[in-house]
Amino acid sequence: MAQLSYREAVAAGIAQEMRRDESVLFIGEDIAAAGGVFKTTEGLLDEFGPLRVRDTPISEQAILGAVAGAAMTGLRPIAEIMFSDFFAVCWDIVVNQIAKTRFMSDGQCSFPLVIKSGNGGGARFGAQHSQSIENWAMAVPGLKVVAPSNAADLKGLMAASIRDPDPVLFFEQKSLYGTKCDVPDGELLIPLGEAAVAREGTDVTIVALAAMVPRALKAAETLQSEHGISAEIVDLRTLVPLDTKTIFKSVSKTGRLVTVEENPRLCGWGAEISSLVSEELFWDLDGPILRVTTPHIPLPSADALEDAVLPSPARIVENVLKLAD
Amino acid sequence: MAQLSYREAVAAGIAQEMRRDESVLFIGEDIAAAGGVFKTTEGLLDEFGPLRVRDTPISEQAILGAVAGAAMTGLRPIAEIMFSDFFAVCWDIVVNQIAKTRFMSDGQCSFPLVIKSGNGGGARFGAQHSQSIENWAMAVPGLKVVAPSNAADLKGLMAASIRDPDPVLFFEQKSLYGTKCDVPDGELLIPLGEAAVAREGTDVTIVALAAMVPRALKAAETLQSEHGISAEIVDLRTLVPLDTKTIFKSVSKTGRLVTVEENPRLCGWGAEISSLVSEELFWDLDGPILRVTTPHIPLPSADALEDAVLPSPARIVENVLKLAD
Amino acid sequence: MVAAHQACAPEKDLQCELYQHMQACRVMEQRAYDLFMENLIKGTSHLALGQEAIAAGFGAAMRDDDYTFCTYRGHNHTLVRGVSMTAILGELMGRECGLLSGKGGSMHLMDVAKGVMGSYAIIGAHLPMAAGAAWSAQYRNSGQVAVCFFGDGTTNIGAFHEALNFAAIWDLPVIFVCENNLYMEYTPIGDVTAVENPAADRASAYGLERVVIDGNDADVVYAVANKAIERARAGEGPSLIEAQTYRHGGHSRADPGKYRPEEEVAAWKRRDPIKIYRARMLENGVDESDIIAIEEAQLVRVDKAAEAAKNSGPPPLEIANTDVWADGSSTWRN
Amino acid sequence: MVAAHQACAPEKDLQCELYQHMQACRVMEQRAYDLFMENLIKGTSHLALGQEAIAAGFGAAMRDDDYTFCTYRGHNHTLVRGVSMTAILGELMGRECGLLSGKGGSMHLMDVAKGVMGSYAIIGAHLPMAAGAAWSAQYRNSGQVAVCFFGDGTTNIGAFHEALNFAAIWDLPVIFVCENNLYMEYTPIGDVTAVENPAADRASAYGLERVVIDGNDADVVYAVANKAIERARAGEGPSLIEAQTYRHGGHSRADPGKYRPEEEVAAWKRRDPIKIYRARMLENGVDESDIIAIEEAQLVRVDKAAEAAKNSGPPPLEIANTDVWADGSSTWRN
Ligand SMILES: Cc1ncc(C[n+]2csc(CCOP(=O)(O)OP(=O)(O)O)c2C)c(N)n1
Ligand SMILES: Cc1ncc(C[n+]2csc(CCOP(=O)(O)OP(=O)(O)O)c2C)c(N)n1
Ligand SMILES: [Mg+2]
Ligand SMILES: [Mg+2]
Repeated sequence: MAQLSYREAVAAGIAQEMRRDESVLFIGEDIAAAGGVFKTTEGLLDEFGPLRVRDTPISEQAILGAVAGAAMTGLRPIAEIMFSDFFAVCWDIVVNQIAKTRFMSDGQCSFPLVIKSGNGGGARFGAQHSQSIENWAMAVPGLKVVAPSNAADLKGLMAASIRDPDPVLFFEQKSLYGTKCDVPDGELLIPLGEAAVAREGTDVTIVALAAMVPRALKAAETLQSEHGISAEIVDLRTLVPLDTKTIFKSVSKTGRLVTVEENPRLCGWGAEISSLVSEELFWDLDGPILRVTTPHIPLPSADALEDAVLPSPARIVENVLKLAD
Repeated sequence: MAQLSYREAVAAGIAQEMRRDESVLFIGEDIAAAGGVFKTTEGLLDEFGPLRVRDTPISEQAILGAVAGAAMTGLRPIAEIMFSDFFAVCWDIVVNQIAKTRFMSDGQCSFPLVIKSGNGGGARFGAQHSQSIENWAMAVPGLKVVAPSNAADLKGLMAASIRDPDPVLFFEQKSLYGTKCDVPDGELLIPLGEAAVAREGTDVTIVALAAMVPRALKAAETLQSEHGISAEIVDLRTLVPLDTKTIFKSVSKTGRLVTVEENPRLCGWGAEISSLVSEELFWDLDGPILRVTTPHIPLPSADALEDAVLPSPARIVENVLKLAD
Repeated sequence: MVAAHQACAPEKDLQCELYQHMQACRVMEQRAYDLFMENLIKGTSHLALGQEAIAAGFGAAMRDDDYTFCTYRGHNHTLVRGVSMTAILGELMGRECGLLSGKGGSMHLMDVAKGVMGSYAIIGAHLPMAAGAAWSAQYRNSGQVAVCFFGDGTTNIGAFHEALNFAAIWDLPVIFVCENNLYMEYTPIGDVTAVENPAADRASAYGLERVVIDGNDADVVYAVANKAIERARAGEGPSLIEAQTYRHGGHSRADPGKYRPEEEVAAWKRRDPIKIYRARMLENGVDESDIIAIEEAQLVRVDKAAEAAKNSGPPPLEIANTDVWADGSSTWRN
Repeated sequence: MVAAHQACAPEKDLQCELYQHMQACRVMEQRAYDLFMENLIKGTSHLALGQEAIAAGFGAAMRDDDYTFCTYRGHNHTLVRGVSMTAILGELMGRECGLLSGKGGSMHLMDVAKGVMGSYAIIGAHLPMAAGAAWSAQYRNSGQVAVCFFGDGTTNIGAFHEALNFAAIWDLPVIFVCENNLYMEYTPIGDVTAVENPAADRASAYGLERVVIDGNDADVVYAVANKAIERARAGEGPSLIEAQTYRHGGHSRADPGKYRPEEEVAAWKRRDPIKIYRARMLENGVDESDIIAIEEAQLVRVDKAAEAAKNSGPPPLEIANTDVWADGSSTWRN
């Protein structure tokens, strides 16, 4: 078992699948010769050559149209949208074409493709390069949505996403690129739709995703050591398919739920989970469901300001304590 | 007091504001000479002339960029995006530019503009011309979101949106264009951020929007006459700002909440309201919060299929009855 | 502009094929019009009456395994690839026998088995998708080409620009066919376009040759289609073809087309591609009885198709919740 | 290509103005580079070292009430409009004295009072916005023009196409300035573009004149800027100008720029716009002491600005929650 960074796990997951399947191609801006602006794709051009790993112009609609057309005709392409904020310039291809065409065609074709993207804040990049938009993706029928919290999950979920017969929006949380963990050697596949219990606990369930998982884990330590509260942390890993079983099992046990989202407040995925639980598990709840989110604002650039608005371990602790009152 | 159709109220609201303010301009595809593809803008070109009411090419990014640039420099422009599904081709201008720039600039400029659009299903137009996307808009910090359920509200809210100093996404629900109601003569203004209690009741609160309001009202009649259940209907009218006071007041009274959305299930605005209520009004609830939505699918085209998936009065009744068990 | 009717007449078989395609399109869309009027087709529908020569010319020139990408105005481009007329009319009517069981509708015809990779109703989106299918063909070395049809109004949207540049730099085997019918929905294309020929005057921006053709002359379309397809198959990259034509009716069901000068409509009706081609066949010595046989056969065909579609019931309601995902379901949770 | 340095030298005052602009930009961005290295600037920053002649030439040609729209690589275009250097460096450092109190950052400089209508970091988006400001000026009959700067890579995105056509059909007073520095981020523009001159070879697609200029010659830029601005003010519509230039450093903070051939970098450094202009001023008989005075003044200015920015504290945390709405709040509910 080797230590890999979250950054390195990206190329590792892609390479694993490109080795076994010639129909896997990869395109995007500066992903080939330069190895990606986040250095996540280094080595792929050398190993797989310029026909399979290819730089594109700044034409996000063309990039996604290309992978859509290729997926419909027998390939399994991967595209990079450099920063997830840029999904807005090609959103039509994602939501109206890729997500709807299989349904409209009554199942005549599929879109086995992956669109990977750097998501979220913490790098002081300002409002147009920092947003977490996994909730946008979750809102679109026809998309699968993946957002790993560590390098091992990233590699295994990337591979599974590439093999998946449906279109997957794969969010790499930028603030995690530097983090490392043990990643099993050899072929790794983690099925979509399975959440992980990142920490067991009995008093409260905290549901988190991607960069919010380590923050929730930190909060759980403080809750345990300073307040004697045992928090269970559920790392969703994929938003669609959603592992309601794992969420419900945990909430049934603890009776209390707090969700922690990096996306801004309104219509975030936490709201969806809150509504599911209050619809189907209402009688198991011992108190209100609380949501910790970035406020409903664009992200400011200055380090002090950005740190103040992203959900912090302290803010998670505060909210859990409200429930304990 | 004259009867106006929802369709006619669009031009009435715009004309009211164009008469009093020369800085109000209106652009879009086929909105001038042809009077709009939904015939909502007839007469405006004749009254206000080709400098103020102007046809554009099929260039949604240019249209929205144009109103953004004009709004920053002293005008109060209105743009039409013909079908709300087409927001996907110009989403960047909406969410990354118009919605964020005031914040990024530390308040140096505002975007007093309105983007109006035909929203929703029921016309057998198929998956790319039928989606309800008001939840997409609600998810974006910096946008105000309006979706009237009748002609009088439409006129008054359109006028208020044009006067509002912030960018407003104004959703005209296509399936309502043919509906009529009394509309007060003379200047009409309905403030953004005020929900209306469309029907008073005591047993359950049904929160609805746009085309779902008449359906909820129909359901309420059945509930009353066939089941002796008194439903209160809250017509949200605007999603942002959100009138939580009116919602909370009603739910405090009834103890039960059902939301009715036309948008697909995941991350819909109903989830946001559900999560707000279960966070802040938990102890007032007498049972689960239920959401009625279009299933999480693209819309099918055939009339039989479309009717089967849009939320119907019968489906609303069914859900309320579940609560009453 | 490539001159009208070339000197040498094509083979008789080919002439009959082109004429049959055009007739089939014409009677099918006329029937669709009648079905609207009877309220048997709901929603909307966009007819290409008058534009049949373009679909016919390309249909005849394409190989069976080539790809078609078209728009909401795509009934004809779909039909000429050999798709069932019953299934097309059934889809327009939202019936169980519909090509997509009623899930797509008039704007979204698609038949993957026939290479019809879909009809798209958001302006511009299918141009990069067609480039993508061509990229796939190129990578797989399959010799397939993709043909992508769209209107004059589509040349002003961003996706057009991105797709053309993308296809050009990768030498993709894709042919972009702009059917310039002079109008977007109701707005004359000249009012909103900075150049006279909305497609052709942009070709040089992508290093492509300027091609404007008479889109009402099936022989011209066929010849130009063949040339572009050959080029693409030979690895010489994409083409952009502007075919000038006219729709006889309004933009869609709801539109009587009153914004168009009467003389303009009349002049183009005189240049009806079917009338032109019929006269030419006679001139070329084709027996009128052969022509009439084609016409009658297509009438019989459309009668049967319409009858079959009418006799088909509404689709089973369950299918509204199928095929969101490749496993056939619409389930987003466990 | 408009020939390098025109025959007649501009007035001495103007020469000094252009030189001063370039010097100011140069020392400010060099200081910004140093501040990164000290980790006093976080996040990212995109310098335009080597591209100063373009900002300077336009800055000198614009009227005070004209509009500038620029990109993340927009420090210089902002500075030459008279924006405070302290406020710019303060913003890069995320300090309270920052132009946007730290809410915008390096990529989003904006000073509405000075006509700097913002720096935009999503490729292409600000082109239609600049067209919109020009439309507003046209409607208000204000005589203002909008100048919109962007890079070569931006010519391949859809918004470029839509904005150019839109501006052309409405004769909007907007000048689109493509700073062709030969690279997107790390990819040579020639690898991904179907034409040689990414902007100029597209001009005819919008009925515009083909203009390629030496963007490292401030006099050329100034002359061409003046001509385009005059045209625009006279109601004669938009221009598209491709100014050839080169960035001396990498794309952004993180990039050492190693993908560029050493000789290419060296050749362009020999064509440093400031070096060129300094030599020309001497040739034109400007006293070297006057030149040195400009240089020294700008050094003093940047020292002061950097010092003031360093002495400014972090912005008050409350402002993270202000000015989402025009009422100053971020409240979305009652
Ligand atoms: C992005 C987008 N904008 C607007 C529309 C509405 N619309 C449908 S067809 C059409 C006109 C298209 O004109 P053209 O490309 O010339 O094709 P034609 O209909 O003439 O075949 C418009 C504006 C759309 N479907 N998609
Ligand atoms: C829509 C979009 N795609 C990609 C990016 C990432 N990106 C930022 S700068 C850049 C290169 C831009 O190149 P060019 O237009 O030549 O400008 P330059 O940086 O050379 O000044 C890219 C790809 C972006 N900001 N927006
Ligand atoms: Mg047309
Ligand atoms: Mg560049």
